[in-house]
Amino acid sequence: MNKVLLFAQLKENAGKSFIEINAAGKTVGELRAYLEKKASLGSLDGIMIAVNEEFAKDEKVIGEHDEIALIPPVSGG
Amino acid sequence: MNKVLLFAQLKENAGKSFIEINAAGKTVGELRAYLEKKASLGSLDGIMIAVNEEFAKDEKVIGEHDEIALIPPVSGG
Amino acid sequence: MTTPAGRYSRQELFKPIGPTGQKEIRNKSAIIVGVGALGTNTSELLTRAGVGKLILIDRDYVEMSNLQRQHLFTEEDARKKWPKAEAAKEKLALINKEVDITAIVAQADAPLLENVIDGADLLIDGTDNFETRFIMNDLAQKYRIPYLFGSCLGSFGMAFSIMPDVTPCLQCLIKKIPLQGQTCDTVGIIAPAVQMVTAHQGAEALKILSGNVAAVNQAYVSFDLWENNYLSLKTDALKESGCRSCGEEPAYPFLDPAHEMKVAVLCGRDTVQIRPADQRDFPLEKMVRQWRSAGYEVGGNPFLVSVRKGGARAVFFRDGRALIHGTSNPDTARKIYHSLVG
Amino acid sequence: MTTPAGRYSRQELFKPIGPTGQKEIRNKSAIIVGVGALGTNTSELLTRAGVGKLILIDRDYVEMSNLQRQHLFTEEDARKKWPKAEAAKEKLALINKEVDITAIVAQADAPLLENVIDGADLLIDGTDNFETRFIMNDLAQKYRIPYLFGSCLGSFGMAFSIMPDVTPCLQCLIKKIPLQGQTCDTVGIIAPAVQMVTAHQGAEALKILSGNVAAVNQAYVSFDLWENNYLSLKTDALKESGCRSCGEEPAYPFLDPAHEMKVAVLCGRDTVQIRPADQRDFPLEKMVRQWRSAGYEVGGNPFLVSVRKGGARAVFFRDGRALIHGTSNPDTARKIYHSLVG
Repeated sequence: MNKVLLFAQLKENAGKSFIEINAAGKTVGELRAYLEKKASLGSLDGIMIAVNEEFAKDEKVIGEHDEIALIPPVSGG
Repeated sequence: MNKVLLFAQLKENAGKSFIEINAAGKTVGELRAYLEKKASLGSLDGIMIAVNEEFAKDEKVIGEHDEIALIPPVSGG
Repeated sequence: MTTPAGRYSRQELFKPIGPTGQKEIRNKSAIIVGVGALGTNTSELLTRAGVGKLILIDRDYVEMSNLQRQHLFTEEDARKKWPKAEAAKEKLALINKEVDITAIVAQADAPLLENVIDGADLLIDGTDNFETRFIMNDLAQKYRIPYLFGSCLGSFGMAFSIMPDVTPCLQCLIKKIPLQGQTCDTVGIIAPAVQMVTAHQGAEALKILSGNVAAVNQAYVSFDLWENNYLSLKTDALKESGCRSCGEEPAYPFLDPAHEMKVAVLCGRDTVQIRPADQRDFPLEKMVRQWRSAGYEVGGNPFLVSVRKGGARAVFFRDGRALIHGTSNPDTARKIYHSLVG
Repeated sequence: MTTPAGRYSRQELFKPIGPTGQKEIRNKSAIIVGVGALGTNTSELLTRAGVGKLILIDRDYVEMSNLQRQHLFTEEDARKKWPKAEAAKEKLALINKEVDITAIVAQADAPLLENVIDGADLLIDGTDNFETRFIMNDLAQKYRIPYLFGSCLGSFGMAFSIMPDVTPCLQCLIKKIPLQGQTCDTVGIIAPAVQMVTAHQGAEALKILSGNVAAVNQAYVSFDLWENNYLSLKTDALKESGCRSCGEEPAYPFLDPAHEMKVAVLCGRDTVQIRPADQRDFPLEKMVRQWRSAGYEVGGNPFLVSVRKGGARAVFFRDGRALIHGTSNPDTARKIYHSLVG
């Protein structure tokens, strides 16, 4: 299983601060598409994705137990 | 090997922000005595010791690859 | 050696800065874009630290709802609707008269920033919108000046030091501005989240200005103070050699006037039209949900949405174009637009 | 529902607080002990947040070397040597006149604190020494009030929310005060480290005061902004059921006058004697190294060490006893003692 940390509006959309899914073998790009469709997180356009505290490109393949974080750049200041 | 993170005066005494030693099998109390004698860190009286981001008592046995942090409570405010 | 007693003695006693680093700080100049929550904090910090010169840029004036998180400002500033940059300058002068402070009350667009950037050693992010952030990002690359990105919302925030030639730039990291309608005006903000961002921006500023560039944090920091988490994220994988801002053949797209948000006063109608440069899908439904949940009065029809905010009314079309009714001031209109959209 | 425009609207829009939480904050009272770097920051934060009542306690006055990191204070305050608690109160009143602020210019000893603690909802740490921290820790346990511990030095800092019955207390965590001679006066301090601590103290204060105790951070946070690290340390293993402050049979040792540091004015000698309660090994050699490296003039003989600081001279004996020459004011003497020892 993979823990997916959620922040800001994603946390609000999901109603919790993380979800657990099985993403091993998927690429980051595939995960993004999957989450948009299945996890009712809304559009992930512009959301940055980190795997084990490293930002990753869409091609990166996710391993078992990798921890994922979805970081929405917020605009406030 | 175990990474030992150093802060404040301990960092200064050692001249670096961490040292690496083999502490597996030692208790936290033994490690404390060992570091005082061998690592020229000075007295570790009052220094808090964490193992894998959990503060530990002197009886706790350190495992292989456990990450250790020596936290000196500082007085400034 | 005498007993340390001077004004900056506690900073000089800190070994990585020392008296030499303090002299360097004294000779440096920083531009702070946006003097709201983040900008008042970092400007106070650098003024107390004894930086040589500060340029503060903000188009806005002080309101009562700012006081909850924006340092320096007082009730009197809000009553007088004093411009933020000027109100900040006035307070900072009482704190440290040795610092040369310039206040500019204007929209921080590309031409204005290019006009003042000569001689600056650092660009600090205090803005509330990504339009301005992408302009700062391009300027940082074009003029080879570090840019300290920072932003926050609710109890959540982030900070990253963009170092030309070393780290990825904002464009590498964020391909597309996420429009979610989540702003401080729709989902709120708590002051400690602001301080957490400025603690990072401030430490990075002191490293850079004192000549300790090797100590700069290369990780992208993201935290949520209410959830008690803190992430330190590596960014290397995202550096793009083909990036149009920091890559091998940069074009600095956000310095191009064609890329600007278009703001037009509609004569005799007490209305300003705003047209974002990027004619992308505008997530209007999502925005409407945010506005409703924040308590704004929202109406409309299948083609447009109308939101009431203060004395003004903003009408949004599906392509992101907006009419701001009830003002003929372009800066007021921009402010309302960004407060609703981000 | 009307458009949110009120003074605390951005805090009310933050869902975990909301209008209900804001009302709770408004009815709460906090005591801030020490109005230096940490205390000016948290007092500004809570004043802006609209807390009902604040009690600020500090024995010291403003000096030029404070301005580098202590918010609220101006050059004029330093020139007039205005008491810190009063100078802070004056500035805070301009920021938010709705907050009831009491300034107490005195040593925050156990009797004084017991005298004002009735009705307080929160104790916030802004002090520069562990003598006072252990008194606050005992009071928090005795009166069942959360105590927000915080401290910093150089670029390093830490914060921990001590919740009676839930978390370990300071006594559980720190068995023996580490005397290292490292203070802001010997190794310096940078302002962002202060802000990082107060961002945590501030967030925890808002959680507690708004009725969100479940969100309180149960980890001990420790960071070094120059080294770019941040640790979130679990503390459960250190909770001691036999603790004399928070255990099953508490004795609150630091509220006992016998446990107090003894300060005696030596008549006609312009000298104050300070005798720490704990007659433990005093690491004099280590202190001497710190003082020398900070640039203080140090002399002495095998029995004692003499250090020059400002107009005063402090003489330390091997048991930790000190004579502070050049003053007959006990508070001045304490201040010099803590600035050299911690």
